[in-house]
Amino acid sequence: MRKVTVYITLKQGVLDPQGKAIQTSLNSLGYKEVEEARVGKYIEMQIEDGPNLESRVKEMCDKLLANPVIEDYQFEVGEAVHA
Amino acid sequence: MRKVTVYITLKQGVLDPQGKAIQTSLNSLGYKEVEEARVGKYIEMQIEDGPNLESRVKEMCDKLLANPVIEDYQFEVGEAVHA
Amino acid sequence: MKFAVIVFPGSNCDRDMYHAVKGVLGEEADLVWYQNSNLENYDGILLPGGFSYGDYLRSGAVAATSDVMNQVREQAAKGKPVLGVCNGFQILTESGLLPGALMRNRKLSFMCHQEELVVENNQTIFTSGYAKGEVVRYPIAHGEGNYFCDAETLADLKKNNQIVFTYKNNPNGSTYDIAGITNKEGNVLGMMPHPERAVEALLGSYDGLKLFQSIVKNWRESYYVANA
Amino acid sequence: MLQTHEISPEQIEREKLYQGMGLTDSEFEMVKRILGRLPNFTETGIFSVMWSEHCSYKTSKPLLKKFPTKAPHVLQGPGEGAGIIDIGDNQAVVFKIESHNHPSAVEPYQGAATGVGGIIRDVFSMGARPIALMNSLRFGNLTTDRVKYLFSEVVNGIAGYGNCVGIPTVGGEVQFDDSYEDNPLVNAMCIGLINHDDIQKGIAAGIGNTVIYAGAPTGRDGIHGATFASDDLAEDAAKDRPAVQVGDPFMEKLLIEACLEVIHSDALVGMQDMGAAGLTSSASEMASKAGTGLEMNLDLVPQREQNMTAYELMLSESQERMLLVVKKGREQEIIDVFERYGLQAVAVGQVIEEKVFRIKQHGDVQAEIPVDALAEEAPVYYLPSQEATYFQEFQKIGNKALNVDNHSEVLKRLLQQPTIASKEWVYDQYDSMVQTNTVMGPGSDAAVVRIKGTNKALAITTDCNSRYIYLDPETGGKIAVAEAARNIVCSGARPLGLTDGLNFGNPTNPEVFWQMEKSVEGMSQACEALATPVISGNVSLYNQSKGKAIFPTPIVGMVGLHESLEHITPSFFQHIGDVIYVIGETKPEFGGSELQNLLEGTYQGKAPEINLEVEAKRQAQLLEAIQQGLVASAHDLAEGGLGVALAECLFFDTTLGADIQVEGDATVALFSETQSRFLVSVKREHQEAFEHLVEDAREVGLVTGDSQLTIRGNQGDILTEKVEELHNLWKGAIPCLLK
Ligand SMILES: Nc1ncnc2c1ncn2[C@@H]1O[C@H](COP(=O)(O)OP(=O)(O)O)[C@@H](O)[C@H]1O
Ligand SMILES: [Mg+2]
Repeated sequence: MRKVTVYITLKQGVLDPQGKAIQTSLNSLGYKEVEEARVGKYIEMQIEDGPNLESRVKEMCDKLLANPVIEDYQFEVGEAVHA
Repeated sequence: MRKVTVYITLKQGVLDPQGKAIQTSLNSLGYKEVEEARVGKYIEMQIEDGPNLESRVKEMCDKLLANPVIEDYQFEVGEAVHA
Repeated sequence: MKFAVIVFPGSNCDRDMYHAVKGVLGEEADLVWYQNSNLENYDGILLPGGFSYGDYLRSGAVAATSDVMNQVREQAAKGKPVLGVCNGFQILTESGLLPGALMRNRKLSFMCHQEELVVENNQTIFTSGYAKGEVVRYPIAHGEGNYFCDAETLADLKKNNQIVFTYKNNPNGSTYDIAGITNKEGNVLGMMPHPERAVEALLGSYDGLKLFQSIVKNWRESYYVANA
Repeated sequence: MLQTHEISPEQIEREKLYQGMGLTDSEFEMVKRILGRLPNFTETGIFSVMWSEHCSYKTSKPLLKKFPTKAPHVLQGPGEGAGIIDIGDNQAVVFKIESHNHPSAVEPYQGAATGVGGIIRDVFSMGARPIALMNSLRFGNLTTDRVKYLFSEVVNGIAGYGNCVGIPTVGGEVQFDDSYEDNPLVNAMCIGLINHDDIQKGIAAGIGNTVIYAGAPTGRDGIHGATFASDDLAEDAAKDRPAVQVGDPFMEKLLIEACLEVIHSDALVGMQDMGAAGLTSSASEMASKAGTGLEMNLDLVPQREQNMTAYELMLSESQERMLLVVKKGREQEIIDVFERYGLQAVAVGQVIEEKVFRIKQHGDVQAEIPVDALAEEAPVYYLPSQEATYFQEFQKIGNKALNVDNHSEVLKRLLQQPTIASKEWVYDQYDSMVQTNTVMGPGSDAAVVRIKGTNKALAITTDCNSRYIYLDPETGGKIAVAEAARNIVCSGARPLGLTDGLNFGNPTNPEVFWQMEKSVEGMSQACEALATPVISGNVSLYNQSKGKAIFPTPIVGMVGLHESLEHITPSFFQHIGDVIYVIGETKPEFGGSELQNLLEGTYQGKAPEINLEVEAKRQAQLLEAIQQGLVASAHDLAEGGLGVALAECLFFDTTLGADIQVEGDATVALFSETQSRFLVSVKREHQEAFEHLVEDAREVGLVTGDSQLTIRGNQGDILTEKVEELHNLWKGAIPCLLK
């Protein structure tokens, strides 16, 4: 079993109203030092080990997890763990 | 300026219907090896460097970014970068 | 009785709440913008539904950090009735005035229709006009109404009779079918269904009218007692 | 990003770069003539968006002229952000429909969401408070993953935006056909309410007055969206991806409140939203309408990204932005209002006497164009039109009879056709009740929204059966308007007027242009006959891919008025013992019908006929009967004919049933789609008065309490079915297809 973490972020230039709202609200709570915030998704999966794990995860991202029109993604495959 | 990344995940024991839906869709797309998926948030911030950066980020998480009833968080403070 | 309807940026049931208490019930009410407000002179506080701050990050999270919520906390501590509906309920849990959290609906999508609720506790200032166990119809309209709390909190809620409304057919996955709860003291009620949308027969249900009437009646009675 | 500075005017001409931006050779010549010189890169971009079909209506203008647009109660016809109709008591209703088809094909959630955002701005920029949303959607059949994805994400996007801004989505329609597979249609309609004194026009008047930019900062999103919407959807739509705009409904909600507050200030001179072609079109149109010029300094425009060029700033379609003209010296009052809502508002320019549109950035003039050249003098094309070859073939096929053995079975299958099946899966995701005015929400023929403080209500519907229009555009066009009016009348309201969303394929194909021409003719005739002027609309062309056009789809969004809340009439049967009537005779008409599609998998032959005089008479008589309180429920007969309509009338309260007797051929009686028919229930005590009033009403049966639909024919019983079972099939069909 492996732990795979996928990070999905909005592409450069794509408006992130949520990030903007978080920044504004942190600023008004007194954290004026926050100059930008952008929000993405963080997906943790437990995947049965097997051949082509990396390329299969890449496929999952392309097909389902990320929306290629507006999002970029990265992922990390963790060490094998025994369940 | 520093890049700070915050990872927010649902606590153990809190149901994650979104993660469940992702797992089900991946399975039905043929990725039967996915045994669990959990969805969290990934927040990237650009923060003006200053004293107590770490503890201030921790405060931001406690006060706003994460809800302790249902969420855990972790964060990383990146190297100083010059704008 | 004089109500404050708190308006946050992104509140969108504020006028509906105002219409319910002022237009239909005939009580006094003001729409109170969240900034520079003073809640001292109000007898009851209403936190309306909507998408305060766009529901960004978590619904209710940003509004919960606003200064006006400190004032709401103060007024609540004096025993004044505070009602949070939908986004108002989310703000109350986020600000810690009520326990638990509201998460995304089990089916992940927003849902809007009439639901049947069971009045579990009619010994509150909000529900004294209903019979215990009475089934009422209120509209729901939410994407994040799935009430969550841990086992210990749930046990407390039950023990203190804080569960006021449950769903007959749980639409969103809420723990213990919870639709609305009060604080321990019983003067702060948070609920996902919309009583303010159920005050005119023309719109399909007037089951919510009794809730507002209960608040007013209980306030009048305690007012006369206090001034007797 | 584009290195615009390095591209010289000469290079644009020599390498015909203007073509890539959407201008033809002859249009480029026109530009040169107007300017008396070669345009630079920014100017070429400005001309190309302003002269795109989306902004200039260059190929549809000659057709739109045919629509009747005037009536004493029309306060504002086509030409402004939205049209306005007087409803008495110093109040008026404002509405318009708009398409967001191409963006939704590329990014369905954001495409649909920003479509909703855009149409809302059109309405509140007139000074009206938006009180309701509708949408009209078309997708391919729900058989592929891509179509299912488009369908669910479009619905999600509409919900995400509309719910957040707090405007109820009270109804709409969804239909499915293969012709929309790669070209989904997403048309959104917004309805607003206004006091006469608040009517606000998009005018940049008063030399020296200040131009204020309010709302979201400008980013590089949606550059060339207007031209994108005016072109075929290329197979590699991916290359247009940077054009995707992201909406921020929270910002929109704040803008609504701030703008509706500033309209009460006499410091405000004019206001317009930045829609397609952004800053370019809003600024130049405001100036053109006022007969003035306008100068703008782009350095002052709030920007979300760095190093934006003049070209990018002028063409960006970032959402949630408004342009205001404010009396000189009174800017701060207006800016303060926006700031209270946490919104940015900045002075970016002024109204000038010279009738030019002048754009400065970094101290240089980046563009200088005569104002009228952009808005008024856009080219107009009279495209060739040619009767579609299929039309004569279909006429020859005529009205082919269809035959069915098992009517129960067919009724059940029809109820599960996605176009007929319950749309609850869709509308449950919309907040249809916020603002607490929704008397009848999604699920009835027309939505009904009461007007607080009065005894009146508005009825709203969107309709378009594109199969009939495909078979016979002129007849189909008439039917689209008539059906919308039928829905309004069934609810008990008098139709006031309509907005149209014309969705077609590539107009340079003469057969497509013929479809446009004929359907507009048909619609216009029906508008005349039913006294429903067109007060606003939208055109979306080039809805085709791989050389195949969508079914011609001119959507009708109609609004009607209930003079009294007492007139509001449900579309479902109400009480046991009520008498059921069908108004209008039934002929064997299956061309374009759901039964034809079910049995033959295609649409062919003749569209059902329609006689507009008969239609108008029946609508008037039914409305009169409703207003006299004689009608318990009224429903129009549409897709699937009487069989489907009967079932639908029982789905609200499934404890009721109906016992019906039909004449003649059972298949015709149950499933023909003959027009101008209604299914009405009437209390016994009103029978006589009703029959006296409504000439073509024929009694067909009774509402019963046995939870069954029973239909008998001359030769014995045709079917008996449990209502509950029919209801489950109808209700479960779409969720089942999406699994
Ligand atoms: N896209 C949509 N959005 C909201 N409501 C919808 C939508 N599609 C259909 N509905 C609702 O579902 C009901 C049935 O739709 P439809 O079958 O198109 O009705 P009709 O045949 O009367 O035109 C209507 O009340 C309509 O308002
Ligand atoms: Mg209809």
